[in-house]
Amino acid sequence: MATTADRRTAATDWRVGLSDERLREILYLLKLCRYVDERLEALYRQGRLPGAIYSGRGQEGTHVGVASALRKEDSLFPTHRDLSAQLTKGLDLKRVLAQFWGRIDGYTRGRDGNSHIGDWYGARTWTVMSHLPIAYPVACGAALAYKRRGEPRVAMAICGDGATSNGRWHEALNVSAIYRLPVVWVVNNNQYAYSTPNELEFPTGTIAERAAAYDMPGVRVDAQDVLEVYRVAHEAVERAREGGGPTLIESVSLRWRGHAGHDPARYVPRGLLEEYMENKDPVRRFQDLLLAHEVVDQAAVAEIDERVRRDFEEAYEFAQRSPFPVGEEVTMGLWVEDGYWRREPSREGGTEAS
Amino acid sequence: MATTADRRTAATDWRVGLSDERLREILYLLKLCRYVDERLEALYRQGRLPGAIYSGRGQEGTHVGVASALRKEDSLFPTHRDLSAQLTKGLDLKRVLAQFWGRIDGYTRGRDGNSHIGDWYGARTWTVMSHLPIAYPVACGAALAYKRRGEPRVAMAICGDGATSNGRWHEALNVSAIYRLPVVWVVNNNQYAYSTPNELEFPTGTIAERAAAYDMPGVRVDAQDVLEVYRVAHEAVERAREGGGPTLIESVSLRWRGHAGHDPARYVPRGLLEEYMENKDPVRRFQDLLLAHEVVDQAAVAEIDERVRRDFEEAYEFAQRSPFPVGEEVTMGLWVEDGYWRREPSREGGTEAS
Amino acid sequence: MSARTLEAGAAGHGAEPRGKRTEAGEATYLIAIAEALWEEMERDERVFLLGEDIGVYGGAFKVTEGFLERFGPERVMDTPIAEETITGMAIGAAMEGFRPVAEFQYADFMSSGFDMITTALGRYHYRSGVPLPVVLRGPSGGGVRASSFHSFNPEPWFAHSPGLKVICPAFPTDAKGLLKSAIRDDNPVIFLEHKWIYRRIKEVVPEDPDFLVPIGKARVVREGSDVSIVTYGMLVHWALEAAEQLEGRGISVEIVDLRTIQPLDTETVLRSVEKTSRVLVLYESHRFLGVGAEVAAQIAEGAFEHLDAPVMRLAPPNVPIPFSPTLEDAYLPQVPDIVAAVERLAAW
Amino acid sequence: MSARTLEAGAAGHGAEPRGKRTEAGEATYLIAIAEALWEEMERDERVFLLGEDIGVYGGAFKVTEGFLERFGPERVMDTPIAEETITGMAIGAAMEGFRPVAEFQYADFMSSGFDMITTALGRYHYRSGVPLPVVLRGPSGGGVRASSFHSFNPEPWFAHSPGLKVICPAFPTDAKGLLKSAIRDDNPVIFLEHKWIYRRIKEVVPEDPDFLVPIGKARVVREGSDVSIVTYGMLVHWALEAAEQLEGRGISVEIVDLRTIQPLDTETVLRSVEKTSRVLVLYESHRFLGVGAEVAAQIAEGAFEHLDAPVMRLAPPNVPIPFSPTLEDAYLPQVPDIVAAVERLAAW
Ligand SMILES: Cc1ncc(C[n+]2csc(CCOP(=O)(O)OP(=O)(O)O)c2C)c(N)n1
Ligand SMILES: Cc1ncc(C[n+]2csc(CCOP(=O)(O)OP(=O)(O)O)c2C)c(N)n1
Ligand SMILES: [Mg+2]
Ligand SMILES: [Mg+2]
Repeated sequence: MATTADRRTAATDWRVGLSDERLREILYLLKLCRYVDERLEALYRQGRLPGAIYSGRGQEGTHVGVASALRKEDSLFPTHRDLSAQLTKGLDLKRVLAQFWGRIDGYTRGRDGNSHIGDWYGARTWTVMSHLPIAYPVACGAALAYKRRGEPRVAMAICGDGATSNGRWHEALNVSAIYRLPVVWVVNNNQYAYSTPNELEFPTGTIAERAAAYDMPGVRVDAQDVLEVYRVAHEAVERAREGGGPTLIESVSLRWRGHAGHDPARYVPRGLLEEYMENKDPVRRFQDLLLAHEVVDQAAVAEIDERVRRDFEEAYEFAQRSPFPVGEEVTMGLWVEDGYWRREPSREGGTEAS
Repeated sequence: MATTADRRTAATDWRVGLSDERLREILYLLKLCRYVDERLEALYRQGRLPGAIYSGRGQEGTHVGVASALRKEDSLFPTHRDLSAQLTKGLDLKRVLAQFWGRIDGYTRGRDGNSHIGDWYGARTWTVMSHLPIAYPVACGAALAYKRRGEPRVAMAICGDGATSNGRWHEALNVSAIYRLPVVWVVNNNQYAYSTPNELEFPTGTIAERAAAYDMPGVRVDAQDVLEVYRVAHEAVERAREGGGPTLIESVSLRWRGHAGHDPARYVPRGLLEEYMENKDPVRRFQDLLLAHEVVDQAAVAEIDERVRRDFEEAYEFAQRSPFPVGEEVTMGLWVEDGYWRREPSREGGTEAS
Repeated sequence: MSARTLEAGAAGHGAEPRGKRTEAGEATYLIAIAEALWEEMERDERVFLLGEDIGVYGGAFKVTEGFLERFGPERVMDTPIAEETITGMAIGAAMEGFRPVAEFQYADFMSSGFDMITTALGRYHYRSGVPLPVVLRGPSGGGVRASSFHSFNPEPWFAHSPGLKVICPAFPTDAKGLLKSAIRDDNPVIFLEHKWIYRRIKEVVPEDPDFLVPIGKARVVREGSDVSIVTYGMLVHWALEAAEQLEGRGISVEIVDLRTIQPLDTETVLRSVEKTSRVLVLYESHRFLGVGAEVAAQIAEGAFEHLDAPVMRLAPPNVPIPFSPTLEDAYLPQVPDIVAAVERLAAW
Repeated sequence: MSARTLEAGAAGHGAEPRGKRTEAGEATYLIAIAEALWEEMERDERVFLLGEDIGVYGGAFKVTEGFLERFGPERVMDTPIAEETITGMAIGAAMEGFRPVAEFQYADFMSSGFDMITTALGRYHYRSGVPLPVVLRGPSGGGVRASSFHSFNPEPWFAHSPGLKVICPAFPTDAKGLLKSAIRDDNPVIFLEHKWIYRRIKEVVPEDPDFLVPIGKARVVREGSDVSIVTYGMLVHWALEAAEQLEGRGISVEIVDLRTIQPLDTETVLRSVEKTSRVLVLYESHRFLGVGAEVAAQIAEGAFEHLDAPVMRLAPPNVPIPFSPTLEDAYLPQVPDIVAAVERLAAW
């Protein structure tokens, strides 16, 4: 199955309808996500970051591309790998890093770590759970709510290639098609599930072609081209918004790093990895594109780099200053009625009546 | 999607390679299954049969057709609806009825009732569990065993149309295709899952076309024609046996009766039901076919009817005479080491060292 | 009764559940449950139902008969056989402000949605602060010759799993009042209806649409002084029968109906044990790590100084629920077993 | 050591697990588990492994490192992320004479295969007479800052569900001997490996390929006379540390390591309580209906006349396991908590 990229080369509008400002914002996001990913890994290796990291490096084209196609009021149901999509959707990096360091100002108030994060009332993202792909059926429910109320809103869910072999994936796609729900299914096909390659996950050549089994459009897109991912996602999102039902998008990249911080990923063939890192880097590629079309110049790029660095440092400082949650409150916030989540975190790591 | 029946009209061999003897045996099985189904329902209505019944009436073309394509050493993983397939595969009607009446001579020794039955060491069938379609993934394991040992054996699993919306269905098909397992997936599409019609179960026009998502052949067959079902199943079974991997067969009929004994099935349109009962009866149709081709005459048919009645009466008497299991043994047979299942049932309903 | 409810009753032309009470105004447990659903749907349009065969068919046990006609297919949704996704949809809809009530055709099939129930539904709020007002209801329990896959008591699994309230009512009034409380609760609730009780137990059930029974409160359903029986669900009725017989033998039995399993009303249990000093914990889920294990452990720890006899448990063994009457009767604690256990305790 | 094992060792060129012992011949818990798998695969070719990333990668925790090279992809099968089907395949292969050992990447994901485990695997033999020699193994438990979805203790769910043996070893020798017994057992076994112990605890582990530890037997890992601690898994080690401290304060603690949760060795537990008359039930699964609820209930019933103090339980609350060190430490019973509880008991 050919990817959509082949088709768009013929298209006239290289910028797929996006203003200079939005294009620059996408460049910022791509670079921010890349930088956060690199810095977290470095800190992890230095033993300065507790818990786990799940690098999304090399897949920023997918993450920034699909999440950029959503409006603020749309919802996003991602997995462990999709921090970049959550950042794109609007997570506050300060609170993200506070979460990585287990602090009270993290989105889960220290109850969970790393990319098991979410911000329902702000960025409208699901607080990630490990069990794959557990958020897929939940996205059906959110989409059902939009449809029921006639709201022009869309739910988007992301999972990995490996998660498509799980029964929940089938159930969710099936139900979304039966009820014609306003939902967009994204599969971040980074070619591996941990060490398991695509061939051991599904028997077809592509994941996109499986959309036929759900009577919905299936699109395969090459994630080195963030604008192409955006275009495809935007089309799917707007179709869903207008009542056209669900779409399955398979966005293909390669996982540049191991599954998690400890995994050297020796099972990925060296040549494949080099090919992707050298020739299919979605960040570099997009930067070159904007330079070539003079949407940015070298000074603007340097400015973006500077902004990214500053944002990270500020967030890092914020996270380090944020207190740990107090142990005494460990049983609170289980039941809604105890009011834990309606109170604000205090500077001592507890919560106080607001 | 056209069913295969259209194709075979052009075929020359109406008997699809079966001898007169086998054809007569198929007629016997069709009539036996129909009769057992009718009698159990009558007894249930008279309050003389405890527990539940799940009528397979109208679907004998599917059940007898697919199970006839299996060899003795092949295994069958059916559901609640598929007693007729189990009878075809070789269950002893005596022990079947003993199971319906909760007796020690039932296959489950009174531990389960009705069509939640199976006979692994004899007819090589799975003891049915309710949870749908829980036997599908198990069939993968049996098929894996055949493949590993290089045995020319095949596992066949049956489930209903409704069960295809469950995640297990997807997982099992997916895995069978990845490992190219010798398995045949049968969907008894009787157009309803309890009261739920096909349109609320899956979004595609057919179930067979979903085989493409698993890169395996998918066939839709009209179950009013038992020989066509047999032919399709036989082809799939032999392909699997020869290492050609799995096949998905959708065999279409209509459930003539309610989901279970208490259900009047008012949700099935009258006209549809009449159409099936009057014009698409697999049993009558096959009998007419054999009469027309003079494989049987009216006397032979009467003889078969008599044999069916006799078999049922004998089995019924056997079941009524079989003792109830003794309550004292209720905790036995949970762990293999207590030896319960290695002992023979006694005439008092207990078990004794053999 | 509010004008709104009257109107709804009128609209239903007797098809609505209240029209199915007896002449004397009694409702079965099943009808009481239907009334609770109906009233809460009338009261709050965020409440909707989803599940297998609940619409056109009115549910396998006919709890939602007439609902489709009254509330339409958007609020009475027939779903595919996909319990993970039924639960998932309920979660997603709850996140967006709805109050879904999902029916499991049998509580047995809650195991088919287990991950979504225990991992997603139970653990989401604690980590995110997002309330999930979801009710999962289904017929549970044995005693009706329905064998292994239609008789299960899943309450221990869920009562152990964080973040889920678990309710097992024994009487029509409690069923109605607790289900209404469950629907109004902002937390996920597993609501287990005992199918043996459905059509067997009737009583005059309050009609006030704001009648509620609080979650987390046990009830002393029979006062007594010699031995306490702590139980719930179907076995409350069997214990009542045993208590009658024991009365005749001069043993006065107090019966505590837990009603809610999670959170458990430890206080009411301990108060009864402090009074009688002897306790039988009677339960229907398998003995090993069944509900009564927790109850017994709490009593052993909390009422130690008051006990004149060991905390005794009576419950089915940890084997699948068998079909044959002889086996199911041996599996479930019978009234004579209850009588015998209480006598042993009284004689301690 | 048999000739066969020697040969296997030779074939492995030190890559086989035994080659990973320390110079002194000590094996970690993780290596002991790997040895058990390796030896049983050498011994019985019906044994095979399946699971996610166990082949090329050698498993998320590297338990099966080197196995693919030795036993090939047919006996070390990498599977898709489909826990229902991993379990289902194990069942089907067992029905046809194999003895599958399935790895769950984390025991947390056993909930994703829950129906197949509790409904199919647990209840099949009782109804059909077909033995299912299946082992499901996975890393469980907390204490390693892995938060809610990588720290769970699923043993209460499975110990309650009929037909599953449940094993939670605390020491390398027990882990090896019990896993070998599990693989040779004709019943389904849930084998939970505590990830906190994996690389922390070492000992000299028997090399005899027929060394087995019997399933269903607890072990007194420390003799004492004042208070019994009944526990299992990681907390055995924490209890040992607490016992050392208590020794210094003049309190003699006996520690019973349950090792097997289902079937439970009631006898050994009761014998210890009869001796000390005071007992702390210490466990890592959530308190409410966690393993200790059953243990406490059994003690309350079986050792009533011997108790000089209430049966006390110490366990985490029923909330999801939190990530932050301050929270996880508050969640898990710490050594000082154990010390304090024992002191209270001793002073009763
Ligand atoms: C149900 C379930 N089983 C196992 C795991 C353990 N696990 C975490 S990530 C992962 C691989 C996921 O692969 P894929 O879906 O391709 O996503 P990726 O990590 O490549 O983005 C596995 C097996 C899990 N999270 N959930
Ligand atoms: C997981 C699960 N959910 C619900 C049920 C209850 N149930 C039993 S049969 C049935 C309908 C099955 O429909 P279908 O698969 O089409 O099979 P049929 O009965 O029509 O042969 C349902 C919902 C079940 N057995 N398993
Ligand atoms: Mg992947
Ligand atoms: Mg059907």
